Amino acid sequence: MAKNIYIGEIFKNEEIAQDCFLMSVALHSTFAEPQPGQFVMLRISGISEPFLARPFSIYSFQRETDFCRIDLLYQVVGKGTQILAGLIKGSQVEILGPLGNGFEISQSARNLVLIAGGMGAAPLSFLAEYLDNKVCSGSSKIYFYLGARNSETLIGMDKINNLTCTAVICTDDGSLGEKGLVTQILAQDLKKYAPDQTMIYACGPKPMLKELAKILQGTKFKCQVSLEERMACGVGACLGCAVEVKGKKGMAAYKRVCADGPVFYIDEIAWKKI
Amino acid sequence: MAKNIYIGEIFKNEEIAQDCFLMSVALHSTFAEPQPGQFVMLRISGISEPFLARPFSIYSFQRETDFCRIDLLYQVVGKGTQILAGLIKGSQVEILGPLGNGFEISQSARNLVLIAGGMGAAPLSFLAEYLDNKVCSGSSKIYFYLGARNSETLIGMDKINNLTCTAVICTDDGSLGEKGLVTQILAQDLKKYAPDQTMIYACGPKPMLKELAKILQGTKFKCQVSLEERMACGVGACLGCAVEVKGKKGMAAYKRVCADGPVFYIDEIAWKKI
Amino acid sequence: MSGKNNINMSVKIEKLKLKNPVMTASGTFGYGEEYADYVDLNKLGAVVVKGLSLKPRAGNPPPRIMETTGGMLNAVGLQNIGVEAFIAEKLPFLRKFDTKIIANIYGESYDEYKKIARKLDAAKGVHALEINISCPNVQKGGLSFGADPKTAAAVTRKVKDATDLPVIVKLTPNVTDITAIAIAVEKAGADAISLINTITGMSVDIFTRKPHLKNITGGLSGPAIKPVALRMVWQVLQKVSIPVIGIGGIMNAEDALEFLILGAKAVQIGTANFINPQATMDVIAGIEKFMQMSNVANINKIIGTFKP
Amino acid sequence: MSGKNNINMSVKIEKLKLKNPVMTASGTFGYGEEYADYVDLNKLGAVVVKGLSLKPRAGNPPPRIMETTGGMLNAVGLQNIGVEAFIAEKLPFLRKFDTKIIANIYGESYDEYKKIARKLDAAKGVHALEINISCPNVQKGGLSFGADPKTAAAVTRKVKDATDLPVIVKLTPNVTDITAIAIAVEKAGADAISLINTITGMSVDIFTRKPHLKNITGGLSGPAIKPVALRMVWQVLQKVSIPVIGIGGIMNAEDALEFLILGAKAVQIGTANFINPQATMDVIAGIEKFMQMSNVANINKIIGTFKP
Ligand SMILES: Cc1cc2nc3c(=O)[nH]c(=O)nc-3n(C[C@H](O)[C@H](O)[C@H](O)COP(=O)(O)OP(=O)(O)OC[C@H]3O[C@@H](n4cnc5c(N)ncnc54)[C@H](O)[C@@H]3O)c2cc1C
Ligand SMILES: Cc1cc2nc3c(=O)[nH]c(=O)nc-3n(C[C@H](O)[C@H](O)[C@H](O)COP(=O)(O)OP(=O)(O)OC[C@H]3O[C@@H](n4cnc5c(N)ncnc54)[C@H](O)[C@@H]3O)c2cc1C
Ligand SMILES: Cc1cc2nc3c(=O)[nH]c(=O)nc-3n(C[C@H](O)[C@H](O)[C@H](O)COP(=O)(O)O)c2cc1C
Ligand SMILES: Cc1cc2nc3c(=O)[nH]c(=O)nc-3n(C[C@H](O)[C@H](O)[C@H](O)COP(=O)(O)O)c2cc1C
Ligand code: FES
Ligand code: FES
Repeated sequence: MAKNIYIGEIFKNEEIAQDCFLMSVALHSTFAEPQPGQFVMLRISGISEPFLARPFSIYSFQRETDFCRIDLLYQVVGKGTQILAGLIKGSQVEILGPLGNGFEISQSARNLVLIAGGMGAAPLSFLAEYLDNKVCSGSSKIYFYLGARNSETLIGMDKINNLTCTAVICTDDGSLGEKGLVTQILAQDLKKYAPDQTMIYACGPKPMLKELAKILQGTKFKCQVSLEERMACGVGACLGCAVEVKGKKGMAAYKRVCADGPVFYIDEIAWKKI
Repeated sequence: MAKNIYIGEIFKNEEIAQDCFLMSVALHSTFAEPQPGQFVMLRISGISEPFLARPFSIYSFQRETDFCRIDLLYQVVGKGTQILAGLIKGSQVEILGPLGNGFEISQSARNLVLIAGGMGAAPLSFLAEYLDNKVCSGSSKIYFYLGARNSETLIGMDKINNLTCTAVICTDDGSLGEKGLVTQILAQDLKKYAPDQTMIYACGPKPMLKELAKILQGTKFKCQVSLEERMACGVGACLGCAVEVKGKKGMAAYKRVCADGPVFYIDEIAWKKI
Repeated sequence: MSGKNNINMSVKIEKLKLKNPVMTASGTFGYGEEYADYVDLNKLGAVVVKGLSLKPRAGNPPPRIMETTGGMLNAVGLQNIGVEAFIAEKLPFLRKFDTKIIANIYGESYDEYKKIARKLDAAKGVHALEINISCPNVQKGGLSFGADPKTAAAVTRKVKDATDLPVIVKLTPNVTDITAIAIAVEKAGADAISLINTITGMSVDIFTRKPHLKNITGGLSGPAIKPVALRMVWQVLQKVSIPVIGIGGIMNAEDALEFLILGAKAVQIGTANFINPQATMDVIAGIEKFMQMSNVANINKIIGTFKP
Repeated sequence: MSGKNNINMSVKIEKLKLKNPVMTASGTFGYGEEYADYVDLNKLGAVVVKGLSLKPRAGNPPPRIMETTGGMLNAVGLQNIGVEAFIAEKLPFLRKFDTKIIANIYGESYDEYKKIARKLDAAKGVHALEINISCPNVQKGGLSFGADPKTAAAVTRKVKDATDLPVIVKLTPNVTDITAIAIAVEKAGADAISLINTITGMSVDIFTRKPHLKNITGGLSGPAIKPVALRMVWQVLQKVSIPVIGIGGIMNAEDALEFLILGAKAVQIGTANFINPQATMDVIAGIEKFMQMSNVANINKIIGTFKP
């Protein structure tokens, strides 16, 4: 009974890359500390369109003296994000969260390998920051593979530049960093990492994660992926956000991305059905 | 094929009396010159709530060098006007108009008697201004009966003060002007006017107009009233805004407030059915 | 529209050839003249006029309309000037335009339907009839003709017998199994089916405790009903082989394309006209743009491309 | 709620006494626990849980939901953990609260309905059953039990025979004549009727040409359907004398009051929970405020005050 919807006030909503916006929202200071990989459900206050709240990963979180600030990175892909992009400073939004299970933080792995494609950079750069601040010691290291279509759509660099990590940038067209899909580049590097001393974290479009699953199949690498699915409630009640997992005896079985995820171990997911 | 929806920009939207707002909208200069009694259909651009446009009488119209300005006076009575009241400077609205048939301007009547209750002051003060500027000569005079619940809700005084007219203010509670309903005060004064030299113009809540119809019944006074009804199209196509008129042989007959009105001669309306 | 950029938007509803698949929906576009200042009627695929009855009808007492979330209720009560006044007073104006004129008709008995059809058949300038079977069947205790496959088929047959014009039967969505009605009217000789008419609804003023509509119930239209319209069009398309015209909640080209992709040969724009008098023009332009974007020159290459 | 300011909000659905008329709608509130962090379950009139089947069901493949204007489509496919797991794993948690627990059930055969009812009857802590008859009747070629007065009555009778708990029959709106179904289930012994379930709809992705839902069609819910729900509740209220529970598009207290004023004894809040997890609490508080404003101390003085 402690949880509630928070009314937030937008104090920044800027296009930081092509069709990609950074939204900063001020919230009451009772908003709970989010874990990397957790998300919020966001709606515009007072209007009925878009009707459902939209899920967004938390990109940054900051406690100020008498409020807290949450940053979201979002791409304009449809009606809801289009309307969001039009919101001006001072507009009010309703925020539910933090929701879902964030990434399991490995305290022991020496290699923390992060792979982000497109908007996957939002939760993963939050994770990288967290790992860098709270976990990494001399013995564990962060490797950040960041992919995008081209240099214009690449996001997350500003955060990465402030971290102690090895960043590998890839673009589909080679306009920045290596040319190629982030999964291809990772596949080439994979032998560098000892599976039992490595934790892989990934987020990105479905085809990328599917490819990653293929690459890791048969290996001993542990990998956590953050998934996306259309959502209504965000809290596990509507069963709308189903993802197929490997069921018993080949039977279909579904988990809820919002409440059982959004982070899953990659081998739990029935990739063939996706 | 000449007509179109105009996109207007709000440059003023202020509460000028209790729950009563003045909205000034800048429109492209091709917007046609409105006649007193005409109205516009107004919607907020880009959002689907409220769904239908709302009709509002034109309160003022001004041609500036490269745009024109339309003023509306509206009372917050429900969802649509509530949302309108929240619009800030710079918001865009869609305006269709000017629509409907305005007041028939009497060139001959010596007594131009205007009766407004509540928001009825919006079209009638536009009419008064028009009559004062374009019609009135030494021989015709304007008498403006303006009623409201109390001094806080009285509107239209600012315009009236600039006109050459005899203004009679009435409030239900006597907090300003005479105490009583505007129709009561008029009834007392009626004998002052010679029916064949008088044109009465009225707009206000239905009970007021109904009462007026009773007062004028059997007299020879000519009276035009501006009616209100819920509207969808505003152009005569949907038949949603029906008002019952006196039909042949007692049969029900309806006219469209938007296209056949909103101004009607008072004896045309089937007041008993309203 | 067609010709420009080699885009061909013309479609055929049996004998009826339309320059594009965008029509107005009955009751939302008056007799055409009400919107003639806003819309170039020549650019429309067809104008479907307000439902006509044998005799003029006064309609229902007000209030007749109410806004709902994403839609509106109406209880106009089929007010109209009657088929004769239509032919004498409205048709001459409509004949001047290079578009198809479709007369929407309804009756309270089989006989009335037949008589109206005969009159319109004899009049010059009407290209097709659309039969509204959502209205109460007075002979059958007020249940709508369209609620039962038998009465729906009977009306269709009567009208077919009375006219050589193409006959489009407009279905009501207020039924358990829309496909049963569709199959019945196809068998009875309908040249095409249009759907959906409004869904019956109501709303209550909690302060006065009265219904918002004097008639208590009314027909729900607008984007709120689009998902239901799409579903019914899809169900019917799987069961009949005559052309289907999609109606319900179409506000823009994207909405219209949903129906066309499912397989509707044409669409009708209703409530959207009230929100934007140029909705039909915007839909036509938007479909054309979509075709250019998708590199498709002929609209018939879009129609029925649904991949279920 | 009750007590404060002398406002009495308690209502009776036959034997079932509720502290207020506000329940959650099945499938939109999980098994209660999902919202227990947001809502004080003790304050609810009743919790209606996600539809339970005899065996666990995996449900439909994704995508399962899609937004529409003023509503949403869902094709969850009745995924649930099965009645036995419910009793073992979910009921103990729910029993801790001072509210009524209503189990929503559905089967694909009469026998399944009967078996589920028996199991729940034997379990402690369930106060009533709500039968979902919108699901396909496998024995009857997949048509829904609720689409035909005969099958609807038969299900009702089977369940009544299997339990002493009050039985609420939840009607599907996808029918020609809702009153025929309502009358049939009343005769068959239903203690109350709840309506409406979702209206079948669909939507199309014009870029991929695929349906937005993998299942193609889904159930439409939310404010878009409220006018239809109100109409059906009103129609049913004129024909039956057992209590009616209003469902469909209730987003706030005003919406709930529309149903209560018509004569519904209680309401269920569905899709609104997704938009605002505290929707039920806001509705309860809003009704109370309305009662204070209207100077009415007992909710039963609001119920049925409609002036048609
Ligand atoms: C846990 C989670 C975290 C997310 N984090 C981010 C983030 O940080 N930044 C960001 O830009 N986006 C994120 N998304 C995706 C984001 O929610 C969708 O892009 C957004 O809901 C689309 O809304 P729309 O109305 O603009 O698009 P719509 O018009 O609804 O749809 C446009 C397209 O986007 C797809 N889509 C819609 N909703 C989702 C969804 N929930 N997941 C995946 N695809 C969807 C549709 O299928 C369609 O192809 C996240 C999604 C989830 C589930
Ligand atoms: C030709 C015309 C000119 C008008 N001019 C003005 C004006 O200058 N200033 C002004 O404040 N109002 C004017 N109105 C009334 C105005 O249109 C309504 O107050 C407004 O539409 C209410 O919208 P809402 O969504 O806030 O109310 P709703 O929530 O829709 O309804 C609230 C209450 O207002 C009533 N109402 C709704 N629409 C109308 C309507 N069109 N006419 C009368 N009552 C209605 C409802 O029945 C209800 O009782 C005019 C109406 C017409 C037809
Ligand atoms: C005000 C109004 C009047 C209507 N009158 C008729 C009519 O006379 N005959 C008819 O067949 N349909 C009539 N309809 C139904 C529409 O033609 C159309 O089928 C329905 O509104 C759904 O489409 P929409 O959502 O685009 O409005 C009317 C609809 C409205 C809103
Ligand atoms: C995601 C979802 C799942 C649902 N599952 C069930 C169910 O299992 N059993 C049932 O009887 N109704 C189910 N319903 C229908 C609702 O209980 C309710 O009847 C309907 O949504 C209309 O109410 P609303 O507009 O308030 O949502 C479901 C609705 C939704 C949106
Ligand atoms: S979004 Fe409702 S269960 Fe996940
Ligand atoms: S508002 Fe449509 S006819 Fe008047």
